[in-house]
Amino acid sequence: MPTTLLEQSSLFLQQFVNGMTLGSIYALIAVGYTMVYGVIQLINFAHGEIYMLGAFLSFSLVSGFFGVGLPFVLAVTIAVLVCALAGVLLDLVAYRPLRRSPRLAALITAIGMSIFLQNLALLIWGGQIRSFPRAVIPVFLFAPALQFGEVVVSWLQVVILLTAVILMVVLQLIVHYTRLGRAMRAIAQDQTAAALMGVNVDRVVSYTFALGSGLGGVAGILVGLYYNAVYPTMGYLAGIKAFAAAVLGGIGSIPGAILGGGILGLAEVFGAGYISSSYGDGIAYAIMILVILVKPAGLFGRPSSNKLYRG
Amino acid sequence: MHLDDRLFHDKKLYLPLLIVVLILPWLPLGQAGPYVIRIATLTLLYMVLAQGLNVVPGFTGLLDLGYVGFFGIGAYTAALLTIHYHWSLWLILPLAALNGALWGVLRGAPSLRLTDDYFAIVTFGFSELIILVIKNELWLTRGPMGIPGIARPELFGVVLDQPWQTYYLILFLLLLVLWVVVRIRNSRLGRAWFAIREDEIAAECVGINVARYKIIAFALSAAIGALAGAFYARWFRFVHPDMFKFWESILILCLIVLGGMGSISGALLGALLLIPLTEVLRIILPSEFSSARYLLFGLLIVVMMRWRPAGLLPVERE
Amino acid sequence: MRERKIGDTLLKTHKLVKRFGGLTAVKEVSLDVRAGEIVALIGPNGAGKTTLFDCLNQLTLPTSGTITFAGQSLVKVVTPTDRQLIFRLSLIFAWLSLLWLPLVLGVLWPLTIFHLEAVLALVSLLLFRFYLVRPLNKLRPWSRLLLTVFVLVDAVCAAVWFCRSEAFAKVSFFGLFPFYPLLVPGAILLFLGALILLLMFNLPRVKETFGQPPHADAVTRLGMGRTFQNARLFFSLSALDNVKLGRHCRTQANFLGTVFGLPGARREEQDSTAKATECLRFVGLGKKLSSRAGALAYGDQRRLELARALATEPKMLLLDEPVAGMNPSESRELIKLIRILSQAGIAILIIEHDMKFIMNLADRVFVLDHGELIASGSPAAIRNDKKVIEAYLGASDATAEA
Amino acid sequence: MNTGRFFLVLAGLVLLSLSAGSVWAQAEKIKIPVAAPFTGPLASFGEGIKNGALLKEDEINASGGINGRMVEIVLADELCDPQEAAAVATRFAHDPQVVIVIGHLCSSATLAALPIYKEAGLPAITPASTNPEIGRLSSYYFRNVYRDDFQGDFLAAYAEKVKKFKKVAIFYEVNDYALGLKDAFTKAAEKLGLRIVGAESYMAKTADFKAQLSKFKMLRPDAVFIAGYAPQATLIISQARSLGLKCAFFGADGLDDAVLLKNPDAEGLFVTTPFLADQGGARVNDFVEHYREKFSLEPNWFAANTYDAVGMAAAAIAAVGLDRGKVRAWLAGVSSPEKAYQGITGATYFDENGDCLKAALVKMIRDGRWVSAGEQLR
Repeated sequence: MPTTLLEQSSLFLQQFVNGMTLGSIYALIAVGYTMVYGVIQLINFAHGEIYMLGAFLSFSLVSGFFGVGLPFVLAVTIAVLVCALAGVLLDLVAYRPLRRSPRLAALITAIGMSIFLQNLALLIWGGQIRSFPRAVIPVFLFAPALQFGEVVVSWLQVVILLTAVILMVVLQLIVHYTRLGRAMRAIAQDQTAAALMGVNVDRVVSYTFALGSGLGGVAGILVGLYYNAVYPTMGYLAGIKAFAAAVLGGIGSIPGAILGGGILGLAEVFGAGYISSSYGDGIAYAIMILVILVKPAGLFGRPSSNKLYRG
Repeated sequence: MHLDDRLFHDKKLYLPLLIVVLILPWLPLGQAGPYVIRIATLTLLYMVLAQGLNVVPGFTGLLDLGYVGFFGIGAYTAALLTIHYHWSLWLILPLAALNGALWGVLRGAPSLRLTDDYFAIVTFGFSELIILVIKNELWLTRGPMGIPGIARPELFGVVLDQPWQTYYLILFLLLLVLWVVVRIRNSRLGRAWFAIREDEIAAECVGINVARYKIIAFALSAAIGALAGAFYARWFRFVHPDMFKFWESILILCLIVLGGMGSISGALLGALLLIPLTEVLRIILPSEFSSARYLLFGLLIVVMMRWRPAGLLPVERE
Repeated sequence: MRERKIGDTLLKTHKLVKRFGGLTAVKEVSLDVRAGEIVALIGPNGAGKTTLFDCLNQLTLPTSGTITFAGQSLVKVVTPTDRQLIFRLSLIFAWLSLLWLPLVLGVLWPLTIFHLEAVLALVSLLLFRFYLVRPLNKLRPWSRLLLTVFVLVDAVCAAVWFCRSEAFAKVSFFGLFPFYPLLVPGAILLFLGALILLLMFNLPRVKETFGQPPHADAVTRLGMGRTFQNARLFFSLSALDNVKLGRHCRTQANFLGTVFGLPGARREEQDSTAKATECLRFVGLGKKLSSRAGALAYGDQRRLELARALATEPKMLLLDEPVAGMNPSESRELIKLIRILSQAGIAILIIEHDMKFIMNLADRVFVLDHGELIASGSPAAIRNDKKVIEAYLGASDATAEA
Repeated sequence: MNTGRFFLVLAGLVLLSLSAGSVWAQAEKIKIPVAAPFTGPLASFGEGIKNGALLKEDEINASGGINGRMVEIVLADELCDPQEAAAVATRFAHDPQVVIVIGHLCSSATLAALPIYKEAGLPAITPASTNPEIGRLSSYYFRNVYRDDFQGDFLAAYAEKVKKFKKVAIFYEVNDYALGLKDAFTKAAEKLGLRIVGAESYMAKTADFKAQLSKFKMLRPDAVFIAGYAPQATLIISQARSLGLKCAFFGADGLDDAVLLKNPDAEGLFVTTPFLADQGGARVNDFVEHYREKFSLEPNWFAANTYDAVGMAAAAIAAVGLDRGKVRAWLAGVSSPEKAYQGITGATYFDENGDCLKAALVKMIRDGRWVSAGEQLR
């Protein structure tokens, strides 16, 4: 172990930076879970796969996997848009027909879609880890942005943090100050009542999926760049952890997802750094289970509705 | 009476099936014989697992995404007891089942109050933690080195080393499990489970101790999973954490979704269709596609939920 | 007027309060129902009638107040002092499980592979116990039995390893423990603590403190049946199965009995089928034994629910708007049934809006408004009560404004 | 619906499809199955195995086959998964035309398939599984690759004696291969006086190594030993560089893969390998040339070892015919340097456990290409 105080503290700082980066990525994914859950009370298990899709699409477009290599910015834009579309399609094909079915059916469908998409990616891109070709990525991303002592913060980390913060602020603005946001909140309160008030529920749900999946896609691209690794099973673990973050923050709450993501990212990095690196994933699971058992409403969630019927 | 139960009470239905299953190892299958028997053994094993899983989501209506954890616990219990103490399979089977039941109760007791999705997530997390422990605690489980060289099953001192012998062994276990599950389903206990699945509050109001019956369901389900695991370890003669991936839980779930949740014969049918199918697909699909053949399973789940949520052999009361 | 024998007080509440967050749904309601009596509970919408029912059969926990049913106290409000006591007991109890540690490890030490499993098992044991002990006031009979067993085993454990203290020596963890000399006296204290705890569980005072479990199923077993405003049936089960489920709390067959088809379990099953059929005949569903509950007409569903409640052999029935959605002839039938039941000595507490229905049927009426009991007495007296008229008119004014 | 008939028909269909699928078409050719992960994360290793086998197949058939009969390589993909491996193994074990299997890359897959081969009396050669247990458990399993413990020892010695490292950190994946390596390396390092300043682990399916690498950075090791596989190793190295960790990296044969060549950060990485393409006689040059020609790829050691394993299998069949017992006996008879099989990876002969004794070689990345390290340790 590092011995001097300076080393200890710079290690701590470095881990903190790593944790915040990871956390902001989790937050971006978690928002997708939380928005969908808030609106239609469904854990969209396939959300992790959308994130994976974002990474793969941007990789493919940039590296010319589909025949043409596009400029970075264009490729990323297209990837995010396709992800948003994929989210909408997912809802349209898999979940919408089950709106009136028991929740269990929708949940199982979500798992089925997750398996399907993961294997589809395996079929298209193969199981290997893919890396973005260095040549097409803006070079500055890999340069250190800040360096004090041993602690290095790369531009990529800065970009990830900034992107996450900006997107979250925009999202909050959308949810609180637009017609769409108002409709979303109305549906979250009471779907039937919202429909009676003239809210087009299906369309709002589609927009919700589009927004959530778009953010998931952004997270996928950022992760693909950050670790320089894109592979079909990446969505599974990240998805679960992001879900844990959403639960921790209180599912259904967007600020909760942000906070949960941050906490989870830090917990994971510090857990791996200070406790045991092989139980890094376990920490996420353990937090998730504990939160569900002890405080299912999470940090910011509404208290879970009374289990009793209303008579 | 359940439509489902006709399979178990109507001689005309079950006798031919039983005969086919019983004489299967002696059918003239030529050189493919041992291979077919192995696949049949695997199918029967998954039938046992499907029956076990069915108890929780099928009977009590709680989605269990971590069933493979109990399968793993059973397999590792059997593997460790065999490697270190060389105990007989017949001693190990009940011990493994007990150990499984213990962990089933430990997992279930705190999550009694949870509803659908949160329960599913907790079960998932729990089994992932179990597998993580198995992977990392080298001194106990040898972690990713696996435990090779486990002794074969034996009966009265006779080592069962022929494929047909293990086939009959798992067949025996399956019949045992079926016997228990069918009996319980049609009893006061099974009725209580169905009541809980339908309406927990109404169940409580007619005097059913919901917590207790849920716990019994968890214990029974986990015990069956662990029983299958114990057999699996002795049959495979090697256990490794990679054998108990999350995917296995989904596969078992797939079996009961296909057959119909809560339907005992449905779970059998699901395994009968899907387990050989995975083998057939492996053979007929080219290599690049065969690794992605689980795509079909995902699709299957989605399609079933969309068009036949009650499964191929739905549970219906006549 | 009627030839019914009104018996002793069966149900009595005293200053029952239920709050949901800031909203007080039930405000200090005190009422009583006697055996064989038909009592109606009326009040405008949202007056808290159904919530009161939920409190009575313990679907929700009242915030304060007491309920006595059939001589048993259902709710015992836990005071801060009680809570402290419970907390301390829980701590002692959880600590007791540590007694197992040296023994288990001492026995298993040579077989080193079981270290983690033993430790994990113990940790889980501890957690599990904490989970069990935390709501000591909500103990059910069977979990109390379990606790007794635990305490006994702890005591035995302690006794065993006093006799062979070399168990200590084998556990390196205890070697590191600086208070080694204190362990044995400590263990003796724990042992005594265990005994005291054991005694306390069986002391009447403690029994009262940790009273009867506030759970609907236990209350049902005590003899309080209930129906719901919108029939809550097991819709995919047959009518007969629904009613047999009502028999559930009067049967005992356990896991082994059913699996092995022991004669006792079989007889019980036949018996419960017979009784269930009888109940169904009584409410007039004798011909629809095997139809799916979900496929029955609404009126039939309501009657099925009544049959299910009857199958639990209740001393008292809580009926929540039993005639809502029934046509006049059906409701006349129901009135007849209710009369027969009350003649058999079953107390009936009934929520109803239909004043005519109440006037014909009820012996006494309680009126609830905004959670408060505003009037009680004979139907005739209630009809002319100023407060009641005000409440109804005022309530309708209020709804018109809203 | 008549459920019974439905079930019967169904069972019949399943049986039919099974037997149809599993009965091999009768062929004149001698079948040599090769099982490895050809898809999935380790596909690039499997690729080497496949290509090596196919190259040897071509070569044997071009020279008239084995005693006049052509050879056919049957590829079986097992994804490095124990269950898949067992299923594949069962198919081979019960196919009377198969007298020897080449295969299984991952040790977990090999260990799962091992009891099945053993019961069927089917000999097998693994070109890549280095787990020490394999030889002990079955007398039907042979390998023409060294064991983990040997490799670990060797690496420690090389790091200490040739590279003169003083402080080394170990970064290992939680799998059988890496754990074996790590243990052997640690033990040998202790003996040699090489300081292990830290050991961290990572799980197979992760791509985030920053937490552990940050820790390494503060430990200031001379080098980091990556015990694991190439796909992760390339990520580890990139992430380490982006964190400003400037020390050297080295690894074992699991890192010997072309994927690292694409990574400019991996310059200077050195690994052990059983095979060097640029050092060896005319046969090796021939092999490399043919390989490049056929697959337009650089051969890795998996290809070379598989090439030799298939060669040994062919030699055994040529000598004793299509008989599992005799083939096993022939292989077991290759037990001393004099009787050794001379292949492109040097002389291969087995000890009583079926393990082989082979030299380990070192190669490194220079200017984006694999080259032999200037100094070898013999």
